[in-house]
Amino acid sequence: MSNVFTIPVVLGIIYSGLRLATPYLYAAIGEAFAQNSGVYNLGVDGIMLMGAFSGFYVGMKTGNLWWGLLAAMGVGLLMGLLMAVVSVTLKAEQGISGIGLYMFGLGLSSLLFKKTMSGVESISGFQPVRIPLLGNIPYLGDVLFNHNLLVYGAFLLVPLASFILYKTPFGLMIRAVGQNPQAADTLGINVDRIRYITVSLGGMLAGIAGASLSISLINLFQENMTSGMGFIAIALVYFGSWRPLGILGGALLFSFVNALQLWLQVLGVNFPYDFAVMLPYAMTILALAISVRRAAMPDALGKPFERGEF
Amino acid sequence: GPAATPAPTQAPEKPLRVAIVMPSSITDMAFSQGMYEALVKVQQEMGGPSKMEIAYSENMFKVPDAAAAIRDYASQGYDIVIAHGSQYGTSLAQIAPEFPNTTFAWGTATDTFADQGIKNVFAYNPSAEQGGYVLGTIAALMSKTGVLGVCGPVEAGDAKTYVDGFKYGAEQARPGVKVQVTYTGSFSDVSLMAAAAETHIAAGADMLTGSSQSVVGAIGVAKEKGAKWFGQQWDQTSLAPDIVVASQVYDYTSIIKDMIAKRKAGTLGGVAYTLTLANGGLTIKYNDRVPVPPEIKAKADEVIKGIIDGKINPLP
Amino acid sequence: MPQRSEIKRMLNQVFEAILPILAVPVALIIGALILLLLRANPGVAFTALVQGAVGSTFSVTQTLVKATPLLLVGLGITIAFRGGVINIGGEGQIIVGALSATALALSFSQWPGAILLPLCLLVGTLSGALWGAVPGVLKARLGVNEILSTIMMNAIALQLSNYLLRGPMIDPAEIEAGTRIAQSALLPRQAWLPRLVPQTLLHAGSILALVMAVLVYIFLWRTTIGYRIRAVGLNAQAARYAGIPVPVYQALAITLGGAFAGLAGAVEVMGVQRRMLEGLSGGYGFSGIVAALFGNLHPLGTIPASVLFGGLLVGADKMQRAVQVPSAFVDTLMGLIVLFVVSSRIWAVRRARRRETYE
Amino acid sequence: MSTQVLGLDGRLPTGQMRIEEMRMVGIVKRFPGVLANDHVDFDVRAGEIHALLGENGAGKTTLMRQLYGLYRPDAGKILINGVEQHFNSPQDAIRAGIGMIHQHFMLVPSLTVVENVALGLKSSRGILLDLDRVEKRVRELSEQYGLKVDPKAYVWQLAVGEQQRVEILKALYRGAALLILDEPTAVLTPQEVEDLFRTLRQMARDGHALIFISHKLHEVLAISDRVTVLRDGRVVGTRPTHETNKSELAQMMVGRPVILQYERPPAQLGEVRLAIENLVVGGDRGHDAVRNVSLEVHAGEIVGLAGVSGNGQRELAEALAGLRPVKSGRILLCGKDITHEPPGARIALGQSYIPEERLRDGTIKQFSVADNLILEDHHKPPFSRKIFLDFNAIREISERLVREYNVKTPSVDTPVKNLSGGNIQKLILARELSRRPKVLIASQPTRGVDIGATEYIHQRLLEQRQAGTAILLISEDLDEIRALSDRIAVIYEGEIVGIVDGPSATAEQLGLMMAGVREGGQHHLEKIRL
Ligand SMILES: Nc1ncnc2c1ncn2[C@@H]1O[C@H](COP(=O)(O)OP(=O)(O)OP(=O)(O)O)[C@@H](O)[C@H]1O
Ligand SMILES: Nc1ncnc2c1ncn2[C@@H]1O[C@H](COP(=O)(O)OP(=O)(O)OP(=O)(O)O)[C@@H](O)[C@H]1O
Ligand SMILES: [Mg+2]
Ligand SMILES: [Mg+2]
Repeated sequence: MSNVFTIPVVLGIIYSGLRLATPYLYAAIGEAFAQNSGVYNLGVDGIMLMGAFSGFYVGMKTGNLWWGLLAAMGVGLLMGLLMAVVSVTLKAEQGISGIGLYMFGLGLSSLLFKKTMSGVESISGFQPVRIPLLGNIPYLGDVLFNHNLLVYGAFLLVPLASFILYKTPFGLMIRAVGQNPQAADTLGINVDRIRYITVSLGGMLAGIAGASLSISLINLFQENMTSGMGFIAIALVYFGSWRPLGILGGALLFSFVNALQLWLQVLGVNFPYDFAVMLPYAMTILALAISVRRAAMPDALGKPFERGEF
Repeated sequence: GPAATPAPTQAPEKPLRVAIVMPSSITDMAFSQGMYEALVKVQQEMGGPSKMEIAYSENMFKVPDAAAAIRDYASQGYDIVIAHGSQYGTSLAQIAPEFPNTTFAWGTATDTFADQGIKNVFAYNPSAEQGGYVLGTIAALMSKTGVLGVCGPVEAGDAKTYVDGFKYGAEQARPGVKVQVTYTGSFSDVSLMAAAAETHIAAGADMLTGSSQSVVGAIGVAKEKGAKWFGQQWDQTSLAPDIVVASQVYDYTSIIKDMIAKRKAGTLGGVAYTLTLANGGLTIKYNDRVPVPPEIKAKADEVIKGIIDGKINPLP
Repeated sequence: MPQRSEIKRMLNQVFEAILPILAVPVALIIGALILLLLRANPGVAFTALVQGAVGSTFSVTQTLVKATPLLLVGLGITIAFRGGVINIGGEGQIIVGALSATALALSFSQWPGAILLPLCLLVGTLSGALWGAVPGVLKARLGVNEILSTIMMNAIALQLSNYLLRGPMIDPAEIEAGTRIAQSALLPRQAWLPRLVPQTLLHAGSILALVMAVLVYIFLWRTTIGYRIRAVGLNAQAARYAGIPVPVYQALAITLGGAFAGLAGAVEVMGVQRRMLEGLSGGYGFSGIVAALFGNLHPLGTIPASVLFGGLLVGADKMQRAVQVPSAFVDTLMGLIVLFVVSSRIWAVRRARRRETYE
Repeated sequence: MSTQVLGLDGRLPTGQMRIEEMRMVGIVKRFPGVLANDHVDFDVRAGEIHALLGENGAGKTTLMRQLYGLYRPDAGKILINGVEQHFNSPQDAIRAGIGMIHQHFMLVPSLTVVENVALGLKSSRGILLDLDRVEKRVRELSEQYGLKVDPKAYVWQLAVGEQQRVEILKALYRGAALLILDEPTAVLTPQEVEDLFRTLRQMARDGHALIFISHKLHEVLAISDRVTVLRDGRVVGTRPTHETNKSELAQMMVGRPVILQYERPPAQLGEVRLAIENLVVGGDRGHDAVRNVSLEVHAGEIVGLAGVSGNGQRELAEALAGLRPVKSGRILLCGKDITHEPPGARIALGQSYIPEERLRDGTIKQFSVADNLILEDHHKPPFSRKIFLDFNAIREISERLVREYNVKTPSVDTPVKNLSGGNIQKLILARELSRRPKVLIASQPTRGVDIGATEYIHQRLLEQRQAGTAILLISEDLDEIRALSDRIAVIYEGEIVGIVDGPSATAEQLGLMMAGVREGGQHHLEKIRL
């Protein structure tokens, strides 16, 4: 199999990899905001499903994808808000409330789908936009600069999130609240409010992640169409040590390996495909195991904040 | 068999009660929807809910839940209880003897448990390789690039037999054709299925097919990239009317009607149905909007005939 | 006097324990509203729910059948969480436990049950433990986050199972019949866990799970190893200072967690399905987490929690049939119940605190 | 309320309005089971340093947290310049000109100094951080008040003294006119204390109002203008500092006379129990924190390790406990080479360790008193048989220890988190000493502990010495070191600069060594000692 890495294959891997990475990026970066402020939300997958449904449904009914996207954002935001109420105000155990939210989102999205639509339908999603000049670069122009807006958006989100987290007072507050909420509190920062904002923002981005499937990449809605992507997105946050750039690395690794394994199958490389399918998962563990890094986990992750608990 | 003709003069007859337990959803555009819609169709033919009542339990992928549902329907007096999932077999073998007056149907399977002395179970099984062979033939002949892509979920069940038939048919129709097969390892991973289709297309495939509810992802990609699609299990034309060439459709109506008739005649089970092209359980549905060149269509008809006659064995 | 205050204290504790359960009706009310929107009759629906869970001998056994894997997985989750590690790998651990028990039973189908049956349970447990040990050791030695690795291990186990069930372990009858369903052959009879009530699925695994719950309680609170696991979970730093090798005990906690999930898998195969097939883990790896947390991460609390949760799941299925609402309604309702119950904890905590203040 | 206007226009050098007078009247604060503040009256004026004294749990921190808006009083009021205040959050208090240096530092270790200061403030550049501008101002302030710190360093890289300066800078930056310092000296070295005092005095001169909490009487006498003593949540009395003395204050705090001098029989030296040979240990910042240290501790002696904080004591202690890898050199415990053994092995050989961070490292706060008492020996008889814990034995022994070591707790089943700091320290002491250790390493055993408990702990350590234990006492409190040690080793920049005889060592001599024989060390120390 010496001819595996030919130019078309590499280009194909890049193209598919970028598309596969798109929903993960939105969801994982959203989750990174929440986690950096100390809240982990295991309900991402449920929010993605709700986002996927509402984006699709509204997009289809209005005939305007932007309304669909807006609806997905709004629904994601509301679900994030729900998570915030439960985990921040009511101080519920975050792991369990996240799982509750996941089940709720999984169920409700299917329920709404069943009640509003007669079956799976497809729409025409966001169309590829070729970026002037860059899009004309031979070979690379096609695979890098001829995607639809939501794909570009996912990658632009990475520097934007980095900027917010590391260059703005708001980002500083987020990180402080996640590392030492008591300290932030004594400086008059409203810990709960920051967490509300990040968890809702995380929900909104998870909503977009879902919409990226239903109105930009696959252009239809089907029950449980994320099939656990939200959980992988959470794993990517850990993989990326809570930094947008790290998450980008993780999402690309995961997606490129996934694209690669499909290519291996297409090219007829002779080994059981099950092991090919395992590759991205195994690689992700392996990559973490061999890269020695300082634990960057926010100290207060998962701990509800209560004033006076010193 | 013909549908039971209702006796017009008699007092209001109690409707026939049919229940079905399915592992996925009634809108999966594949395995479960096929059976559910067949029931609905039979219901309409029989004259609506007043003549035939349908109850269903979907997404019963946990076998104990399904077993409970099957038992529950039987004890509620449903006449026919369909266990639409091969994984339900073991449970069904235990439940069926307890309800000797209920008709059970189990598929996809070939065993009616007759050897265990059970008399009230029908079995049904699609010979998916037959339609696979036909569609493989058409795809191979229509392909400009000579490369076909198959998007499989997990290499098992009718997904496997379909793929094997498709591949074999293609290779027989056009020696030298390249059939690329991928599996995503999941019945539900739409996104990976889409990537699989992308990969096939990037590797030169212009004709795609696949199986399971997750192929909707692949169909979306095919539509975007202008590749042609061949459907399996369910007519997938509605999803992408411009690219679906033909679909192998599982048509359970005839076996449902036959089971109803047999029940009326006092036979509650013991027959193992096979859905084939010959008995109309499998049909090839063309999409008028994507015309197949006449010579290829002719070739397909020839192949269908060969399979029906037993001259062509759709599996190598 | 001391007697009376003692009783009052106990009553208070009981009240606080059941307070979260009072949240269930609130969730049901919202569920009822959704039902109305779906044009289903909530009265009929909820009657069916209760009937489905406890309405007949069969439904009671069904609830218990469901509670069994929830309890076993929940016990494993309890140990892991008590040791400060988050095990999301239940699904994968169940699968490998079930796979290996099946493989063993099929390979040595001529062995007598007295040997084969316990051995299958043991091997299932051990392979689950192994599947848990991988993230455990990765965390202990290399600091790989266990949330990440257990999620990944789930996917790997799933593919492993896919591979084995369509290839090496597939039921020869499936190949013969050409149906090629990905499932193993039926286990030999002597590897079946006996049924407790004829004509039901209730099997001896339920008793095993109860025994295990007591053993886990004893283990966590009465043994030195359990003490160490709890110490590590509550304050790893202090445990380290006290000479407890923290990574070892973290790895042990997640390994034991895997062991119980593996056992759940073996029990599910040997007691319910009697063959390995796809989807056997059925989400118990996740719902077991919920059961464990409902049970306050206490082995004995997990018993009623898993029965409650199992009953809700079984009853909800019945409800689906009774009013013919999509199965998705069940997920929605479960999600609501989890959210409400977990949110209601705060009132119990606040109450306890107020009491302390004014007593 | 008369507010006398001092200074030019009632402004501080930072430009902030002065707080001429702050009064707390009749403050009541309840916690579950505790009346933490019982009608407390307290006031402070501009230009004044008012000290607040009291045993552990007397209610000092609680009172101040109300002033800082962290808790709301159950009753009573807070007046600033005669105007009643209603603080709902620290934000309100900060706006009113109040700053607080908390007993446990409130810094985010993963952020830099400047980021910590800028945290929560409006940026002059809108949505962009204006760290350059903050840094400039931080430099100005640190110049003005003599608070030396590298604005670009990460907080985790800083020594405690520096961290505290960051805390003060944070408060000043926010324009604190009234600064509360809750046990600011507990973790400081004499040098750092002296620097801090210089800063505080200057702030007072400039018109700040200061509240100073400490357990160290000599510090209170040195720095404050007035002293208020709390006991069990009530005010015992307020005195002008120059009218009171150590023993009066001690008596007010504890309710009984306190011995401040210990009887110490001559040491009965036994064999070498702990031998440290040419030890090199790495620090967190990649440098060698302990450099070529050699030291022996005999049975029946207390060796004090004195030094300014951040000179390798912590790393040395952790290496001895087996918590930090050794780069080179050896550690012998009772003759056995344990250099690379894990903590468990050392504990098994008879080493006990009292960690510096008692809440974090010494106890499991959710565990009960009894469970904490068996933390190290739970796997051995009498606490367990085979792998099973023996609850009767555990209860019996715990109850005895609680009695013997005077740990104030409702029962042995009470979670440790409900105990006060001093009692937690006694509990750790009970655990470590009751094991009859061959070697005891005690790291800052009385830090933050009130004088009653300190006295108690000292007595116990001396008893242990009599019983033949080899004790290494690591402390930054020179009083403590001198009162207890038979020999004193002084550590400076990771090296032992000298070992002197304990009883005859003078503060001056030690001070010079601790300063690495720097110019002026003697002078500084004298000033603090009074
Ligand atoms: N958040 C809280 N919840 C419950 N009880 C508390 C809380 N904070 C303080 N207490 C109790 O209030 C009392 C006063 O505590 P406080 O912290 O004010 O004491 P302190 O004088 O600062 O002691 P120390 O000298 O140890 O710092 C103690 O009995 C303590 O147990
Ligand atoms: N949630 C709480 N419940 C009960 N008591 C508490 C709580 N939080 C703090 N306390 C008590 O408040 C008091 C003050 O706490 P703090 O952390 O200031 O300890 P401390 O006694 O001052 O010891 P140190 O100064 O050595 O840290 C302690 O007695 C502690 O036990
Ligand atoms: Mg205090
Ligand atoms: Mg204190």
